[in-house]
Amino acid sequence: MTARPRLVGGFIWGLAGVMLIALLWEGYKFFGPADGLSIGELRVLPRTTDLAMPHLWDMIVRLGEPVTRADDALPLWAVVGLAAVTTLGIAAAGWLVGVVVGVGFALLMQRWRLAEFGLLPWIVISQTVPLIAFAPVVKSWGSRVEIGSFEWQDWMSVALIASYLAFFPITVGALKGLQSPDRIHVELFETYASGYWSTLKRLRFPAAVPYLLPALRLGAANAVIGAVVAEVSTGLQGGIGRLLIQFAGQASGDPAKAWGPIFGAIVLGLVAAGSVALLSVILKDYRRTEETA
Amino acid sequence: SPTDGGDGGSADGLTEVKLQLQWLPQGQFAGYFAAADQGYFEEEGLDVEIIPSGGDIVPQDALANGDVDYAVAWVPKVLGSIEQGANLTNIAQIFQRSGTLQVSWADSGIDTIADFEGKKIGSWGFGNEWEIFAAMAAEGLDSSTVQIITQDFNMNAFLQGDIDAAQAMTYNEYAQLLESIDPETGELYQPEDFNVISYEDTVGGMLQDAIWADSERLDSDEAYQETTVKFLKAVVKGWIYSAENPEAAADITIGAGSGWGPSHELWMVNETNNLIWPAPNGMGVIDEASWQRTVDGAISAVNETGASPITAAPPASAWSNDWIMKALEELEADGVDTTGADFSPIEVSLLEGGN
Amino acid sequence: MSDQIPNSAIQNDQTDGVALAGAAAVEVRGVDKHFETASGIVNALEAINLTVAADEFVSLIGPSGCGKSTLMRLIADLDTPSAGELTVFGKTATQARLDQDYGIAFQQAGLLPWRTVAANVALPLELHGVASAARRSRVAELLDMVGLNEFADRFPDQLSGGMQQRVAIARSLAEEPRLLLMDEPFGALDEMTREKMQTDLVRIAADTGAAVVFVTHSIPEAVFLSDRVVVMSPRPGRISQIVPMRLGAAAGREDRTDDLREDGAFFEMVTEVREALHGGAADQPGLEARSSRGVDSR
Amino acid sequence: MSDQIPNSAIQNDQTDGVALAGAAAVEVRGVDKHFETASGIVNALEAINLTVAADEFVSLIGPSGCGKSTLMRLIADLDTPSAGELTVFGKTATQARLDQDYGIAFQQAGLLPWRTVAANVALPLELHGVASAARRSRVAELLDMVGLNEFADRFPDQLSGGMQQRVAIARSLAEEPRLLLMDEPFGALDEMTREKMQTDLVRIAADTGAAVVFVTHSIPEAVFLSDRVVVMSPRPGRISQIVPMRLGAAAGREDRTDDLREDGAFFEMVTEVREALHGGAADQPGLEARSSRGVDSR
Amino acid sequence: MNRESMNRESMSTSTTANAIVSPRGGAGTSRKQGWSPRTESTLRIAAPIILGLIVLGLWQLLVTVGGVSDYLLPSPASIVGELVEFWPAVVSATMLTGTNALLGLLVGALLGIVLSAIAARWRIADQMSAPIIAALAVVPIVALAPVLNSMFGADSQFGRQAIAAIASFVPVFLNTLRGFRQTRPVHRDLMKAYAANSTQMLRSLTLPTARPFILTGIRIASSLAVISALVAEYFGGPRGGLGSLIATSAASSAYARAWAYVGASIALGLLFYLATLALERIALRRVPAGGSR
Ligand SMILES: Nc1ncnc2c1ncn2[C@@H]1O[C@H](COP(=O)(O)OP(=O)(O)OP(=O)(O)O)[C@@H](O)[C@H]1O
Ligand SMILES: Nc1ncnc2c1ncn2[C@@H]1O[C@H](COP(=O)(O)OP(=O)(O)OP(=O)(O)O)[C@@H](O)[C@H]1O
Ligand SMILES: Cc1ncc(C[n+]2csc(CCO)c2C)c(N)n1
Ligand SMILES: [Mg+2]
Ligand SMILES: [Mg+2]
Repeated sequence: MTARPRLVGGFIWGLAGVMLIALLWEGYKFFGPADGLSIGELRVLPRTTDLAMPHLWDMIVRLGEPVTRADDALPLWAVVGLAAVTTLGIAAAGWLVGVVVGVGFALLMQRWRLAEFGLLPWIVISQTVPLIAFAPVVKSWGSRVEIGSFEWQDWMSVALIASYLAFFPITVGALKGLQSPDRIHVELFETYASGYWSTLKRLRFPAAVPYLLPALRLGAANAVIGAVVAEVSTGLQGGIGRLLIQFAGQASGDPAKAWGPIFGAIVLGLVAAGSVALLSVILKDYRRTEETA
Repeated sequence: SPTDGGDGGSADGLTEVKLQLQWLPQGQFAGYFAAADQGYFEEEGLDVEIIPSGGDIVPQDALANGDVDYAVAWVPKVLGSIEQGANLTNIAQIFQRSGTLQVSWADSGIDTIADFEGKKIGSWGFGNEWEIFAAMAAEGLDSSTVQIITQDFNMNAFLQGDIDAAQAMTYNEYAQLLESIDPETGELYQPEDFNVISYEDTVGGMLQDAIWADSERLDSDEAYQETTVKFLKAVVKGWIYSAENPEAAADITIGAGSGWGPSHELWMVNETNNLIWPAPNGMGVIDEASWQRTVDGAISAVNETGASPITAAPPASAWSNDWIMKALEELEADGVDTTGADFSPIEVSLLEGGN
Repeated sequence: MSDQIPNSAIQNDQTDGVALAGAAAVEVRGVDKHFETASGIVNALEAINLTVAADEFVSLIGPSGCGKSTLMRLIADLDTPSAGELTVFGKTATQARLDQDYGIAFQQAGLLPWRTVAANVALPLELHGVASAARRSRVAELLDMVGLNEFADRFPDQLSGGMQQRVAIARSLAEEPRLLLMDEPFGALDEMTREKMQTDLVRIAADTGAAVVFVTHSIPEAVFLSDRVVVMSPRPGRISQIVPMRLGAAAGREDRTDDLREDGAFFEMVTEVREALHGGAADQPGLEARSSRGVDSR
Repeated sequence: MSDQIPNSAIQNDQTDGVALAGAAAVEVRGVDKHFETASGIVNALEAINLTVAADEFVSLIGPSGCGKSTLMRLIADLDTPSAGELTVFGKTATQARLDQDYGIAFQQAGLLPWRTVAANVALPLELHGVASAARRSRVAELLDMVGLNEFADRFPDQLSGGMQQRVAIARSLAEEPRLLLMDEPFGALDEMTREKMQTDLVRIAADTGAAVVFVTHSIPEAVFLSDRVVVMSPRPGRISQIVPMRLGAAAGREDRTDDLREDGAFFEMVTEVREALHGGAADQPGLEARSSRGVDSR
Repeated sequence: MNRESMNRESMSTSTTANAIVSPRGGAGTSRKQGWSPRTESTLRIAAPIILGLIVLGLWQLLVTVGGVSDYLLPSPASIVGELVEFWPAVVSATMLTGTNALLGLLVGALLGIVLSAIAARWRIADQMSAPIIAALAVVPIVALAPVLNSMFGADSQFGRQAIAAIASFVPVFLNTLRGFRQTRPVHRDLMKAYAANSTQMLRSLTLPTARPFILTGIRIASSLAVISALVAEYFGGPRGGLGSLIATSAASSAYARAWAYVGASIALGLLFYLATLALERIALRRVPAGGSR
């Protein structure tokens, strides 16, 4: 078996999996009780009304229809697509900031263990702070930044918040990666009297690649999630987060419409994570692991 | 800081002003968008940037922090901020009446606030709940006698029976109900299907959309004072435009980024007009009795953690009719009717989904 | 003539006819090494005295944990002695490391998996600023020497263990060091590959005239390769005996071919080292629990 | 008398005086084994004929990749032959596995890290429903045999490599198998520990009277342990020679003590196996790139 | 490891995991930074505490001496004041959100383990679930919250628990799946040689091998569960949890009170994290570094 048929097989089975979920959705919607199934007070199976679970075909048809009855309204899919592209751009900016900050922290902590001891627990704790609690603070503080002709834009607040979620896996992955060279390799470089930067360039960074790639991918998914949440939180226009609340608000009268941005958000996340996966194709030689004979 | 408010100027000689809304662009704010669209701000020499907010942006904080020059916010929420130390003044009470409803099913038997007892009562939270607690307090109920449920962005929780009485704005969520299909008839819901309690008719009714300014700058900054009057003049003209041209105003807000469908948007503009017009004292003038009712309600309202928006009456600086009066005088001098004496709402028919 | 020597005595250290050209390659005088661990202080080495002449091949042998690797790491300046003196070509170990006076190879080849064979061999040259053209020709020469020039563009994971180890040896020779330090370089190879590598190493050492300090667990390997075999005993790590190899006609390095392995003198020396080892070793080397996982450097 | 035999001939297979008690422990007749891999078909074994008598100790030796492990795995029914016949105590390999007729040990001890030493040894007993009291006493007995009863409650990571390997051997003996299969069980140990373990194994095999099939890379090890040494050659894997051990007085298992290692007859047999090995082996065993990482079963 | 599992692995949060569990000193770090083991363990605890105290001190100083208004940036002292004043509300809100998070974590982890066992057993199940898992890994909670509220009812805690369960499910599933694939060939051969049946195989080999991975997944899931349950409260449902109280306090500019609730949510997240970390440490005690090799 070569890789290609297996990949195709995987794709087909993946499609089958999605179909199965679709079938389950419609099947349950058909057979399930309208008010769902409750055990005591707790509803454990969902309602099957069109309000709670619109038909899949309604969702798909809705995507093709104009977003509102206004004359110049674009189809829903186009509106979602445009918003997704906007959010992707913001998330990409947040991801880049996350990479810089994450790798920076990792370098600091790799270089000085005291920094690792002092910082790492706080970096873990930082991720237990609900984003929503400080989104307005970021926006407010950001709006006061004005350096020369540079003026803080609202999307930058969103990108910054996105970077807050993105930097964490990158920090941890990069730190682990930078610490990953075998002692034998570190000592080899020592015997070559190689300096810090030279060792960093020729040993630690290459060795960190297998750890960095999944971390970067996780960071990308997190950046998208962070961007969407921050858009909702700060009310930034133009992105998928805005559409999410906008259309959720219309879900009573137009239940299928609310699913448009949800699908958009999923595709967006997959595209973001997938583009980072391309990196691993470029860097495949760095993913070779040492084979002990 | 970008908050020029009178001292800075843009390239074309206009004064830059930032106005913070309290939600996404929509018909609720039609007057401001109309003033911008119709050039009223520019006529006054202002270049106004209208900033929408989202789920977690507190408009009065954006103002207190100096991020913006003016903010639109509900009075009880800002009273809370003032007690926390914000230095803000209500310079124009745009909405003369509360637009909050508590909607229940026609057959639910919930006709008055007293009927809330033991029920599941919906509210959005985020400070929108104080009217409920104030009205309940007047009936001798406290938060422990009901179950408060946070509503999300739509009315599904109510439609599906998760809550007995839902909070709804006349201009928005109530319309959402009337745009939804009744699965039993296959047609849209009708007003007869619902019982509606309007907080305006209760002790809990509170003042809502008002324009707030920075008290210190109002005191000491002459340019800001001048800008304030100019700004209010344009705003009043904007709302007059909205009253006279609701269809055009609805189109303007849609153009400004409101994502609602045309019928919902028009309903929203129309119902918002209903909260503003007619304004016998003059548009934007703060009615002292209503103010007092709001303050009393805010003191009496207690939520489930025991917190109140305010514990004592706000300082006198919390409101001032000086600026709006000045603006109205200047407008009247130009022959503008600022009371909306001949205002009459239009008839809007809602379509499915508000589209 | 493998006489038991007191640990402090090193008289017979230089008696076996090796001409000293200038400073000795390695000179160890009264070296101790202690490690502080969570469970107390470990005396890894005590009172070590050893001189390795400039073109001598010396093997260190002894049970696990007797301090062979530690001693090698001290010479390479990867660790510093707790007491005593240690010089390499008359300089401090640190200076010798900075001057790149030695090449080193470990039990694991330790190739960088993301570099091709050629790039791995080129690594030390690259780090020391050798121009790219010179680097290329030197790498070709080295790969020739270890018989791997066809594999220059392969990655380490495409090679067998023996081939990886040859790349590591080529790398350790890249800068023509006058001293080679090798810590069980053939430990992971199978017997036949190992014999082949031993033969190659003897040839390479003869060609380059470098001194070699070679750690091994295998008696035949030590006997086959060395001019002298240093037998160590553990807890604390000491030199219990130094056995000079007397392999008759096949004593010269160039004469150490595979035939030597079936020679009577060879078996005699094997027996002699075996006895030295058993005489000085703890009786149940396998029976001691490892103190800590982390410290085993293999 | 290590005559080159044609691959198909097995006449001298049973000529060295080993009495056959009932069925042979292992009987391999014309067995082939091919593996299908991404890069084509690998002929791991071809035309293998081998009989191991019920109390015989047979070693398999040969260069890396010649199919030693594969042959052992076929006997253990961990893989099935592509052609030919294979019986264990007269039954099919599968039946023998289900009947637990053999015990097995690998190069890696393969202990379960989350079980104590005692629980590791008890594993096969537990899986086969031996009652807990019986299990405890059997485990104690086995740990006694390998000299580890003090360590019953330790976890594998607290033991040295040699001790881990002893636990694995105790485990392989747990159900008193009549056949022991061992694939380089001492490959990862240092020379001294290894010698000790060899001596122990000879004793244990003698005590239990089990047949042993033992894979190794080490010629002295094969010679020291075995009644016969099966020398294999690669590509395709074949038996190139079977060398019976003639160790004079020390031929009985109980006589194989450490002294044997310094015996002339011992060195003679080592040389003989060495020559058999070199006669049949490819000339540059280390020089072939590994076809694929995945297939290396070590 | 095949291609798919490689992708899986990279998508999982396991890199995050291990760096924190086993902060490495030995390998990858030069011996020249050596501290004695005692100094090291002291520093490991002292460093983060000292850093935290310094930051807290600076913050307080900024507010009391630096002239930043308490309205813009509540001082630690005023936050503690609110914490004391609203202590009963803090406790009950923490209990409520904590219960939701715990239930979500338990259910999500259980589902993750069971489904990954199925995916590990049947390749087809693995391939079919792949796109769904990938989608779940990137979907922002904000997108799902309104939909789940509609499906399961806004009057129960179920929506929040479901969100916490989904958030926990993903890392547990991915890590467990990886764990199930870690059984070493030598162990599998051994079990086959013992003619072990599939139940014995699962109980004696597969599960114990996967255990550290499962626990790593649960640890990563733990703080995610808390944050998800909390953020979900922003999007409807019964009041009284930390999320709705943070929102309400912030909306009335009671920032000191909001940060008191945020503090409680950090403590809750940390409690979950440390509890699962302790569980993991206990289980990892006997497995050589790097899980099973
Ligand atoms: N960094 C260290 N910290 C603490 N103890 C150490 C350290 N390095 C080595 N030791 C201890 O020093 C002693 C000698 O170790 P060393 O590695 O030199 O032995 P060795 O002879 O090379 O053994 P082997 O044959 O197993 O490689 C051992 O007891 C070991 O546990
Ligand atoms: N599962 C497998 N799939 C494909 N090829 C295999 C497989 N197992 C073994 N081989 C191939 O079969 C041949 C014999 O392998 P085997 O492992 O039996 O050799 P060996 O003699 O045990 O070698 P070593 O001494 O290195 O352990 C080798 O070429 C190997 O690559
Ligand atoms: C997260 C969230 N916050 C507030 C509201 C409701 N809301 C937004 S603006 C406004 C004033 C009048 O429109 C009200 C009541 C909501 N639906 N969701
Ligand atoms: Mg060593
Ligand atoms: Mg093998």
